[in-house]
Amino acid sequence: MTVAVVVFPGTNCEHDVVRGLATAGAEAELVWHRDTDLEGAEGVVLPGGFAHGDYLRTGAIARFSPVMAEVERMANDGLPVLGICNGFQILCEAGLLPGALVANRDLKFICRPVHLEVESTDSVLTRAATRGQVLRIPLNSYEGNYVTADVDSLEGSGNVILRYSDAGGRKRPASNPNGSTNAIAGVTNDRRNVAGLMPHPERASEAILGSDDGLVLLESFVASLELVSA
Amino acid sequence: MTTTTPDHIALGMTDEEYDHVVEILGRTPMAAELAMYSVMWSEHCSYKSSRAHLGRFNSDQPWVVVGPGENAGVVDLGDGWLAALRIESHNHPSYVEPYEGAATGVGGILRDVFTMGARPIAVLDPLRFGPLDDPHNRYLFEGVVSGIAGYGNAVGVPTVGGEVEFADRFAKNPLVNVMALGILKREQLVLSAASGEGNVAILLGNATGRDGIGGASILASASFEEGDEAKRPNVQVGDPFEEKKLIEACLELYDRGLVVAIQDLGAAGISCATSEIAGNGGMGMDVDLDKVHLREHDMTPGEILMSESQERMLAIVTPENEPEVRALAERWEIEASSIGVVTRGPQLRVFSEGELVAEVPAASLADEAPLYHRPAERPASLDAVWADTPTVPEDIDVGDVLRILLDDPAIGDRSWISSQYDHMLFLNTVVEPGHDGSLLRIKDTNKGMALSTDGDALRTWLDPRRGAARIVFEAALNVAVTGARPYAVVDNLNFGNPEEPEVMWQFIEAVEGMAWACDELDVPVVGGNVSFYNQTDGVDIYPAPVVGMLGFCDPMPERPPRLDAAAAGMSIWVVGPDPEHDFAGSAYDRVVNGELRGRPADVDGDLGRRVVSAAATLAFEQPVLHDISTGGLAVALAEIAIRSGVGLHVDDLSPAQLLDETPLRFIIVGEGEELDSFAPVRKIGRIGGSDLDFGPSGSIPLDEAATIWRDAIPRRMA
Amino acid sequence: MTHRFRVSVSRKPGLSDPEGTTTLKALQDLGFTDVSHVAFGRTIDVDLEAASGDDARLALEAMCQKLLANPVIESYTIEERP
Amino acid sequence: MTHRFRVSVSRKPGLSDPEGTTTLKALQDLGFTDVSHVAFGRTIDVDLEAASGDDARLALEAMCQKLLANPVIESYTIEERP
Ligand SMILES: Nc1ncnc2c1ncn2[C@@H]1O[C@H](COP(=O)(O)OP(=O)(O)O)[C@@H](O)[C@H]1O
Ligand SMILES: [Mg+2]
Repeated sequence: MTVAVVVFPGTNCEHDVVRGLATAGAEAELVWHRDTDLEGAEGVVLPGGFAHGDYLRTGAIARFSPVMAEVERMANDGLPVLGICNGFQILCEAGLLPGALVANRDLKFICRPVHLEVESTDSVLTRAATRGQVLRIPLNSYEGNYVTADVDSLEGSGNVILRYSDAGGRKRPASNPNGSTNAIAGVTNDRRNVAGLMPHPERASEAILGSDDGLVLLESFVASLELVSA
Repeated sequence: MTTTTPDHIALGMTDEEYDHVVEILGRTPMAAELAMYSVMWSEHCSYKSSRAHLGRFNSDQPWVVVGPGENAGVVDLGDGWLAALRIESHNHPSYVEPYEGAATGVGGILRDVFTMGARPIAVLDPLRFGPLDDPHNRYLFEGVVSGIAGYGNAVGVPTVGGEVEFADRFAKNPLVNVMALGILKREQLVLSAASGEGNVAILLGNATGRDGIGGASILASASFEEGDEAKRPNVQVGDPFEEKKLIEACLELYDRGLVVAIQDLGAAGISCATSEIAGNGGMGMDVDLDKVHLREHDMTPGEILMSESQERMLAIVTPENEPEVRALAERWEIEASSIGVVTRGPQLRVFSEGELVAEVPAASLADEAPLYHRPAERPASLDAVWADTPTVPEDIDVGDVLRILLDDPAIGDRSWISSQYDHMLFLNTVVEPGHDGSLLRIKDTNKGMALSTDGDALRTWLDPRRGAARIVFEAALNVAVTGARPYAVVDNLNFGNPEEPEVMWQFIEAVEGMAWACDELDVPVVGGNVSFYNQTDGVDIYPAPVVGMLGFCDPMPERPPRLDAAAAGMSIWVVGPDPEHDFAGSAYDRVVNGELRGRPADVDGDLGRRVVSAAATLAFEQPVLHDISTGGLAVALAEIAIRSGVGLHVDDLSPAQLLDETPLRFIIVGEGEELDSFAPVRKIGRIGGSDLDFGPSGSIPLDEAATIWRDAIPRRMA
Repeated sequence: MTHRFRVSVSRKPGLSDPEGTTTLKALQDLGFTDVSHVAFGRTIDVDLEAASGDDARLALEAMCQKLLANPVIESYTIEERP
Repeated sequence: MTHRFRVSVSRKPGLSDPEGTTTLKALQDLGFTDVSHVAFGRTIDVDLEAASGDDARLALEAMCQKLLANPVIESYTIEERP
C-alpha cells in the first residue's frame, strides 16, 4: 500500500480520490475507519463526504474513529497527510490543522468550480505548484466557511497555502464563495506535512471533467510521498 | 342520534371493495387485515384508475432487461453493463413540509434503484411551483431545493439535472418528482421474488416508528387510534446517513451473493413489502412483529405493519447465510432483525405477541386490487380556447421581448438550483446541468449516458395528447444534442382528481400522446408512476406528465457539444422544419401577453425521428448544439451567446420567426459555411460582436441580457 | 429599550431525530454508556428594541410563527435572557 | 437514577455566525426592523443514569469537552432540565 484513503461511514469521495491519485501516479487503497494499522502506508488521505452524516458537527464524530490514532501517528512521523473537504473538517476537529469550518455565508450548499491562488508552495499539497498560480477547481460543501480564533498569527505562520480568488488571482468579496476568513481555502500545519482544503482536486484531474488544474495538487502530494520515503 | 362510519369507509374503501375483501378471506377481515387491503388497494399503491390505460406503453425492445412492474426498469448497455431507472412523485408530502418531503422523495427513489442491485449514480428533479412573487411559493421552492440538496448530497448520489415550471395552479399543489439512475453488471441484478421455503426475511436499516402511517387513509382509522393523534406525525424525517450505509451494505450483500431477493419498504411499510415479495415468488410468509426493531416501544401491531419509516429494506436470505448477513450489517453499522420466514404459501400470516393478527393470501393484496374504467370526457370549454389563436405583431422589438423572457424564472439561469446540488460526484459528469441533457460517462468504457427530464403542463392543458407527445420529442432531442440516442423512458403522470371525467380525459389523451411518441422513436417505456388527486380547494393542477429520458451512446463524443463553446466567427444554423406560427402555450404568449390559449401544433413523427437522429450524429462533429424550446430561437440563441460570452448577428428573421416554438428544431454553431444533414437545415447568422443583434427585428446588448438572465431566480429569492 | 430573548426550538415528539440517535451512539462508543437519550434542538438569541416587554414578546411570537420555527415539525418556547 | 440535562452550545463571540447574520437580515426584510442582533446556538438534551447529580454533571462536562462542543470556536453551558 502506498497511500491509504480512509472510508468513514458516510464518506463518498473515496473512489474518486483513488482515481485522482492514480492519475497523479500513486497507488492507493481504501481503509475502513475501524482499521487500526496503517503500517504499510506512506501517506494518508481523508476524502470528502458526510462522515457520520455530518451530524452534531461536521467531523466531530469521525475524529474519534479508531483509524484516527494511526492518522495522528503518521502526522507526527512527518508523513504526508491530506484532508479534502470533509477530510479537512475532520483534521481540524482532530486538532491536526488549525481552525474550523462553519456554514457558508449564504447558508446554501455550493457546488461549482472556483478559482484558488497558490499562496505558498511549502506544503505537501502545493510543493509542485508555483506561487501565485491560479487553479480552477470545484468546491462542493455546505460547511466550507473557514474560521479561526486568531487569524493574524495563522497568517504570520505562513500556514495558509490556498486562497479563493478570481480568475486573475485578485481577491474580491465576490470571489470568496463562502465567506471564509481572509478567503482561506487551504492550510497546512507548522511542520508542513499535514494539509487540508475545501475544494476537490480530484474533481479537476481530467480535462474531460472540465479542468485538470487539480492534478498539480495531487502530484505535489504524490511527490511528497517519495521525498519522505527516500 | 349518533352515526358511526364503518371502518372501511374511514379507511377510504368503497363498499364493493370491502365486499371483495370479505370474499377473498371468506370472513370478516380483522383490523390489521382491513388496514393492509385499504392501503394496498389505494390509488397510490394499486393504480386502480390508471392501470387500464398504462398497457398502452410499450417496453418490447431487445435491450430491455426488466420492464415496468419491478422496482425499476433495467436496460442493457452492452459488455455486461446494465442501467436501472425509475421516477417517483412526492407531491403531497412536499407541500406539507417541503424540506423533508423532498428529501424523503430522494431517499425513496434511490431505494427503488438499489433494490435492483444497481449502484445509484444520478438523480434528477422535475419540479413545479406557484409563481415566485408569492412568499409561500418561494418558501416551498427554497425548502424543496434544499431538501433535495440536503438528502442527495449527503447520501452521496449526484443530482445531475431536472426542470422547473412555475404556474398558478401549482401554488397549492406543488409537484416534486424525482428520477434516479443506477448502473450494475448483469450478474448483480436482483429481483423481488421470494423463493425457498424456510428462507429468512431480514429487515435492514432504520428502526420502525410512527411515521406517516398509511398516509391519509389510515390516519382516519378509529381501530388504530389507541394513542394520541399527535404521536403520529405524518411528516417523515429523512436520514441520508442511514440510507448511505444501507446502500453500501446492500451492494455488498449482492456482491457476495447473499440475498435471494430484496424489496424496499415504501408505502404501507412492512405489510406491502412482505406481501409483495412473497406474492411475487408465489410463496407465503410468516411474519413476527415482535422481532421488528422499533423506535418507539408502545406501537400497536397495525402501526408496526403500516409504518412508513424511511430507510428500510427487506432481504430474503437462506438460513445458512443469515449469520453472515447479520455480520455484514453490523460492520456497516445498520440494524438487522429477522422478522419472518418464507412458507410454501399462499398465505401471509402476521403474528404479534403470539396472536395471529392477519392472515391473507399474499398475492391477493396486489393481484386482486380493484380496476376502474373511470368515465372520461373532453371539456367543452376547450373549443373556445382552441379557437383563440395567438398572434405576434410585426413591429415588436425582440430585444424588448428578451428583456421580459430572460427574466422569467423558468427561462433564466437555473444554476441557483443546480449549484446547490452535488452534480459531480463519481467523476462521471461530462456535460453538467445547465445544458440540454446532462451527459455521464461510464468510466473505463467508451460509453455515455445522457439524461433529461421534461414536462410542459401548460401546453399539455391546451392539448393533452399533443402536449405529452411533444415533451417526449423534446426530451429525445435534449439527449440527442449530447450525442446520445433515445434509449429508455420513465414517465411520471401528475394529474388532478381522476373521478372527474375531464381529468380522466386529460390522462388518457396524455398517455396516448406519450405512448405514440415513444413508439415513433422506438424508445421503450420501462417504468413510471402515476400521481392523481393533485387537487386543492376543488382546483385541479394543470395536467403535468413528465418524461425522464435516458439516452445512450457508445462511443461517446470525445468533445460533446456545450452551450459555452461558441466563438466569434462561427456560423449559426437551424436544423428542422420551418416555423409554423406555433404560439399556443408559447413563452411569448404566456409571459408577455399573459395568455394561455390556442391549440399547439402537432408533431410529425417521421420528421421527429430524422431530426433526433441528425442531432445525435452532428453532436460528434460540432462544438455547439442546442434544442429550440421555450422562448423559441431568440431565447435559445441568447442562451448560447450568454454562456459563451460573445454576441451574435441574425439577419433575416421576423420577430414571429424568432419567437415561434415549432418543435423538433435545434441550433448548430460551428466553423465553416456549409453543413450537411439529412434533416432540413438553413444558415441564419454568425457569432460575433457584443450584442444579440437580430437586424430589423431588434437587439439587446449581451451584457444586459446576461445580467437579466443570471438574476432571474436570485433576485426573486434574495 | 433593548429586550433580550432566547427562542428554543425543538422537534415535535414522535418524529425521528437522526442527529440525536447518531450522537447517542457516538457517546456510547466513547464510553459514556450511561447515556440513554439524546435530542437536538436550536436556540436563537434575539435582541430587539421595544416600548415594553409585552410588545417585545408579541413581536417575538410573530417572528417564531413566520420564520424562526417550522410549526409543522417544531415547537418552540420564548424566554427572556438576562 | 436518570438525570436530565440540557447542553447549550454557542459560537464564541467575534467568530462569524452565518446563521445569525442571515436570520437578522431575513427578520428585518420581513419588517421586524427593531431587531438589532441575532445569534444561533444548539441545544443537546442528554438523559443519563448516574448515582448523583454531581456525578452526572462531571460526566456531562467530559462529554462536552470531548465531543459535544468544539473548544476552538464554541463555548457551552450545562443546566438541569425539569
Ligand atoms: N430542478 C432542477 N434541478 C437541476 N437542474 C435543473 C433543474 N431545472 C433545470 N435544470 C437544469 O437546467 C438546464 C436547462 O433546463 P431546461 O430549460 O428545462 O432544459 P430544456 O428546455 O433543454 O429541457 C438543464 O441542464 C437542467 O438539467
Ligand atoms: Mg433543451
